[in-house]
Amino acid sequence: MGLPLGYVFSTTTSPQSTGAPQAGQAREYQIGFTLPLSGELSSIGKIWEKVVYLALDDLNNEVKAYGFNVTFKPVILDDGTQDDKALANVQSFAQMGIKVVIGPAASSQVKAVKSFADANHIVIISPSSTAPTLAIPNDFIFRTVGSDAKQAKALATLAYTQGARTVVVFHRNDEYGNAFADFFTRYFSQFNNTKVYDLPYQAGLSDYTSEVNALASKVQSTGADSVVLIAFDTDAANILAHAAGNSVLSSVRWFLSEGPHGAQELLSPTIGQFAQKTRLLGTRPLFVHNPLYDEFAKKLKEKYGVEPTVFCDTLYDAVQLAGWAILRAGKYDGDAIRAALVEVAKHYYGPSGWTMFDENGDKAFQDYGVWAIVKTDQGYQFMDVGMVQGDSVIFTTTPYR
Amino acid sequence: MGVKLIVEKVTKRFGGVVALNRVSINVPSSLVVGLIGPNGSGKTTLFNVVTGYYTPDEGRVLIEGSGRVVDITGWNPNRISRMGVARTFQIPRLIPSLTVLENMLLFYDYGSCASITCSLRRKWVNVEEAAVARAMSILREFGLESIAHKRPAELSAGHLKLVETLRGLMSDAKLFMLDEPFAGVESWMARKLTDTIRKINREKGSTFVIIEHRITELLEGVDYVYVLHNGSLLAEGKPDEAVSDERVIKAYLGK
Amino acid sequence: MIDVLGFLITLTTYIGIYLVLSLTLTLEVSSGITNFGKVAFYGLGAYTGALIGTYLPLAITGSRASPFDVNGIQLLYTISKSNPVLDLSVFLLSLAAGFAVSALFGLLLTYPIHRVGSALVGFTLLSTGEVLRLFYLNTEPLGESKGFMGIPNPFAWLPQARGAEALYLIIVWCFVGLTYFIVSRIMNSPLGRILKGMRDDELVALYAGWPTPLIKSKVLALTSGFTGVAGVLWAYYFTSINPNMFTPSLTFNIWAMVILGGIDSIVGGVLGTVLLASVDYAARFVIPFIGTTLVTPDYLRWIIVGLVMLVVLLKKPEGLAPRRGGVSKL
Amino acid sequence: MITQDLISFFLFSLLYLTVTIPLVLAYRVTKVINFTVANYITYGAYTAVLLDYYMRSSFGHNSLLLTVLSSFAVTGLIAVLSNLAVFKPLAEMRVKGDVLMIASMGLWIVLKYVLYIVSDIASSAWRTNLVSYSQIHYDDISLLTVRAGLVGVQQSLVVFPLLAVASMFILYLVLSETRVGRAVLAVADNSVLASLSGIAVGRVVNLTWFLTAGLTSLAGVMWTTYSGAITPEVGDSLILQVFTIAFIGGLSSLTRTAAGALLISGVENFGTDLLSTYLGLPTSIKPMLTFTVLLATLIVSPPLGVAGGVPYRFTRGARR
Repeated sequence: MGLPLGYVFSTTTSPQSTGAPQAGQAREYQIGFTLPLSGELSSIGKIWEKVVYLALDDLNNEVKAYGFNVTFKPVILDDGTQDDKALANVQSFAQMGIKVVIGPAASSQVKAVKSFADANHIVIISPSSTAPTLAIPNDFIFRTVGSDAKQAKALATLAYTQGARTVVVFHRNDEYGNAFADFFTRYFSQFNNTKVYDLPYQAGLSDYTSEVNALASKVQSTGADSVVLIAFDTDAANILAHAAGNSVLSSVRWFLSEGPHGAQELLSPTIGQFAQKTRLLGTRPLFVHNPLYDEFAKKLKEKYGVEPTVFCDTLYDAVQLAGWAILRAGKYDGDAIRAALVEVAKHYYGPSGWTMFDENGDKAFQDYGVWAIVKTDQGYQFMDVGMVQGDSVIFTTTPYR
Repeated sequence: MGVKLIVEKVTKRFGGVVALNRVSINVPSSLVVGLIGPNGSGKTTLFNVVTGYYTPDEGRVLIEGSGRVVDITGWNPNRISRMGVARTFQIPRLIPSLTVLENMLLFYDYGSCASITCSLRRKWVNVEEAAVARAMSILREFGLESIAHKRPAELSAGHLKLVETLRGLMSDAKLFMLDEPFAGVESWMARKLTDTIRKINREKGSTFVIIEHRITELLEGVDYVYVLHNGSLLAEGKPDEAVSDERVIKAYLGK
Repeated sequence: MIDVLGFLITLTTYIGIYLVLSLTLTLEVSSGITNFGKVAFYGLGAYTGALIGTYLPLAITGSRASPFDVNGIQLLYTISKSNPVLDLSVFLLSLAAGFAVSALFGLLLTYPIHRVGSALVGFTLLSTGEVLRLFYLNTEPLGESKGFMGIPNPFAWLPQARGAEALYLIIVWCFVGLTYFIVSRIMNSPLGRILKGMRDDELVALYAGWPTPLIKSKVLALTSGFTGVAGVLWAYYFTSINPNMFTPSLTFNIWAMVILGGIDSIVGGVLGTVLLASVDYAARFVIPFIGTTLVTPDYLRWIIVGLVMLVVLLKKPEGLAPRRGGVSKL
Repeated sequence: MITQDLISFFLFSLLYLTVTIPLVLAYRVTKVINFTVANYITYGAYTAVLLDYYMRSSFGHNSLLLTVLSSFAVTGLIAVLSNLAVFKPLAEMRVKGDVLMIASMGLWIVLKYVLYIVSDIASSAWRTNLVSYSQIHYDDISLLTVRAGLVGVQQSLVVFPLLAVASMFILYLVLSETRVGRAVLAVADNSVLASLSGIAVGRVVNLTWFLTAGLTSLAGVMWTTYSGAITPEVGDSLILQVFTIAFIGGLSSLTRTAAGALLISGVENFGTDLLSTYLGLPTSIKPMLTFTVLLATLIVSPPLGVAGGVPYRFTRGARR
């Protein structure tokens, strides 16, 4: 139940019970969430907020089922996809006595909170930060998503097996885009007679018309046969909508990273037709045919009427891991929870698959599925059509007949 | 001691319009001189050129004081005013957020005490006291100490013009250039202004160049008159000669 | 239970860094410099500090690693944990360099801005800030979009975090004191009066004999220097910076703090800063507990910040503590 | 891809004109450097989004005309309310220009997050996600294009010119033909004189807020036919370009502002493409282009309008 506004000043009733719980009354633990509810990632952030409520309901029911008289309460703050606000949020969580924080979303934000978290022993679990520079052992930063190096390798394998030889990598000029593009170029050039051209675009703009025109000229001048797009959801929708109107860009193959997956804007008629014409394929972290993912997606659709976007599954699992780690730690303290988290993750299998952490606190095992946009009777839908295993791509259904 | 003002064949053009056309003026030191002419004849433009607001396209502006002739053509207004040239505007310009006293203090030459280092070390206290003493003595001398702490918004047009003129005394200006000091001023204040001018001229020997339409007030205190028309010098001479010159009358009546 | 001490230390550190910015802006505004590019000098200081804080320790310990890859960053963390002398000297050097670089940049910028009207001065500085941000974003040695990480906090070698935070707070407030001393000494002096004259009517100040462009460039150089110092303090507090931290929204926050306090008023600027920074930070402890899940409660925090600005402006347009006129203090 | 650059140059020039011309007129009347222009654009786009979703789900088709009228009314009303609540009382207290600007910033934050809340409530009421919405296809426009024989043409190529011309025409019609319009121009030139000659300045100012905000919201509606994804950050990301153009026009001369709009649109669309193909510069420098153009214009020919104006003609002429 919500607490009155005067909560912070009345220090008598303290919901955050570090003291011994009265008999029968459920012990309550708080988990901090710093989510991008405004700013550039707000479209994803809004869906994440609903995933958090769903995940906590499931966690509380599950925990009750195991006989623990405990409830987990969320404390959600908006960090506007900005670094200074993310740190201020984590600092205020620490000062509220919260030891486990899920989020922030962007790698630059995770870096901003890292030194405070390490110094004050606050466990940070980011469901979406994939920057390689954060793969640092025994610190307090955990990431329930595989680093982009593996996904870039999968995307390179997918593109090569689909016949791509001369590729233009069109990517965001930020942490995520640059790292992904570097890995992709490294892996793709290992295949013989391949050529890769790099074309970064400024992230965070409202429109990319001139960038798409520059891409078209680049594709024409280099004679490229395919474009690799590394983007988030809103910029991908904007770019693909403009590319649809461009003859050159509609006659080459398109391969996408995981960012745009799940974005409703990609299912508009213009982009749907464009996907059919260019036989658009993308990779995303996925355990193919993972029944838990399908069940999770169904529950989210029923409860909140939204489709899961990218990183919804890793966020869901992050919440479960946090809950079970707190229970296993026995006391609500940063170091104990950190140690417990590593152990819990070893045996947990959720919608995002196995959640075991490697020595840097990042997800150890990550498979990558292949997704496409297919035309169904209720308009265009996202569909997982296969997976990348090592150097080969196995299609479970053949898209774009 | 006043200074001599020498303006040699000064020309100033704005796009196609010739505002000043080879104007030459020679004002002997310690004289009170009038500069008259119909509206738009270039009087204020000449003031702007002499005080450095504009740089003349052709010609030179020189100041001669205590034997030295200095060519101040194209100098910045602040360097010219440091040479002892004080100027007032048609519409009085006082700093609205400062009191009358503070407006006066602004014109005092603090020298190195206006620097950042001097302010940090607070070495300006006695210089400030001297400046305030000088300002109050000037205000008292001209019966204005009652308005010392008022803001410009609370003063009448006459008072504003008086303060603007007295500002020049803060760093004992040697050449006063007054732009229509009597416009919009009640007659008793106009007489007070004329007495002030004559007092400064007599006691401090400062030279005065005054733009003023109302020639009758001007006539009493003026030693010499220049008449400008359409940017060039139409006539000059003693006040009664110049005014009776039929070219001047025709210019004023506007053919 | 709320960790009140931790809350106060964090809040006062933020207020301290914002105060250095709002005090320098108060001086700039009162001398007629509408500085919409505050973040440009702030970012310049932060990047100078970060450059020295990462390249220098790596060079001194003779390692080949670059500060942008993982082992370079790990090395920086271990270095900062092990030798205090290196941490402190790198920090002091960064403060000095941050001041010098930003002051020089402020001096250079007076040329284009003293020829245009005040609103345009603001916009020129705003766009310079954006050009600088994009320069960091596209320059490889500055880490491009990765930015810098592992900047050694001067007290990282201290065992517990609370001690390091408290000492850092003291350093921040030393600079707040220094800035306050300088700004109040200048504004309460004949030079302060000349600056106010320059702002209201630059021509009259010129006719009073003051070389206004030269004075403006000196003032902007001084205030930009201290803005650069605030940038260094910010970079070492965060220990990681990247270009997107230095966007115009920071400048607008500082402007809101100064205008709230009342133009020309140092005390007002301080009050405005404390009010806005506290409302923004403290609301985090109240808002999430409003039970609605229909609407994200945190949006309410932003609306409260906006409303506080509007209400204060409407109730006291001249500001919270307007400056009483009168002759400069003798 | 010159043809594509030409098309996007054409579209962006229209978009920028639709925002900057009313902005400059509003400044001349209200003297407020108004940051809530960003909200007007976003509110225009989101009226279109909410209306599109509602009409699609209950009637099966939507209409551009209805969207334009409702976004004009909604945004205009918000502008009038913000004038009465914030700017009018402040103006009566004779505050400096900076205070009005900072007030517009406070209002910008409030209006921005009110929109986030409205889209939140709508999303949960209709059980969908409206925080980011796909490109809108207007049925009455597609009827129009089919009848005009332009089948298969991008909707934006029809909607942008249609709305831009309509907004300029409305502006021209109101300002020159109607009595109230002439009063607006009089107040724009000199509000003191206007009030002396018996014009109810208060009413005219409110009308200006309504008219200029309504016209600006049309840019938001135009945007929904063009961008692949519509988010509440639309207005904010355009605000820096819009102010750059307004300042090139010196916040006073409409013709110079129009020229600024063409210049910035040209630089952004042609510049990025040419630099990237011939010089290999990354397209990520596009925003840098916009600002370097502004800095160049300010230094080469500082505008003499209200916002610009050299404080004094202070030219260092030749010595002799």
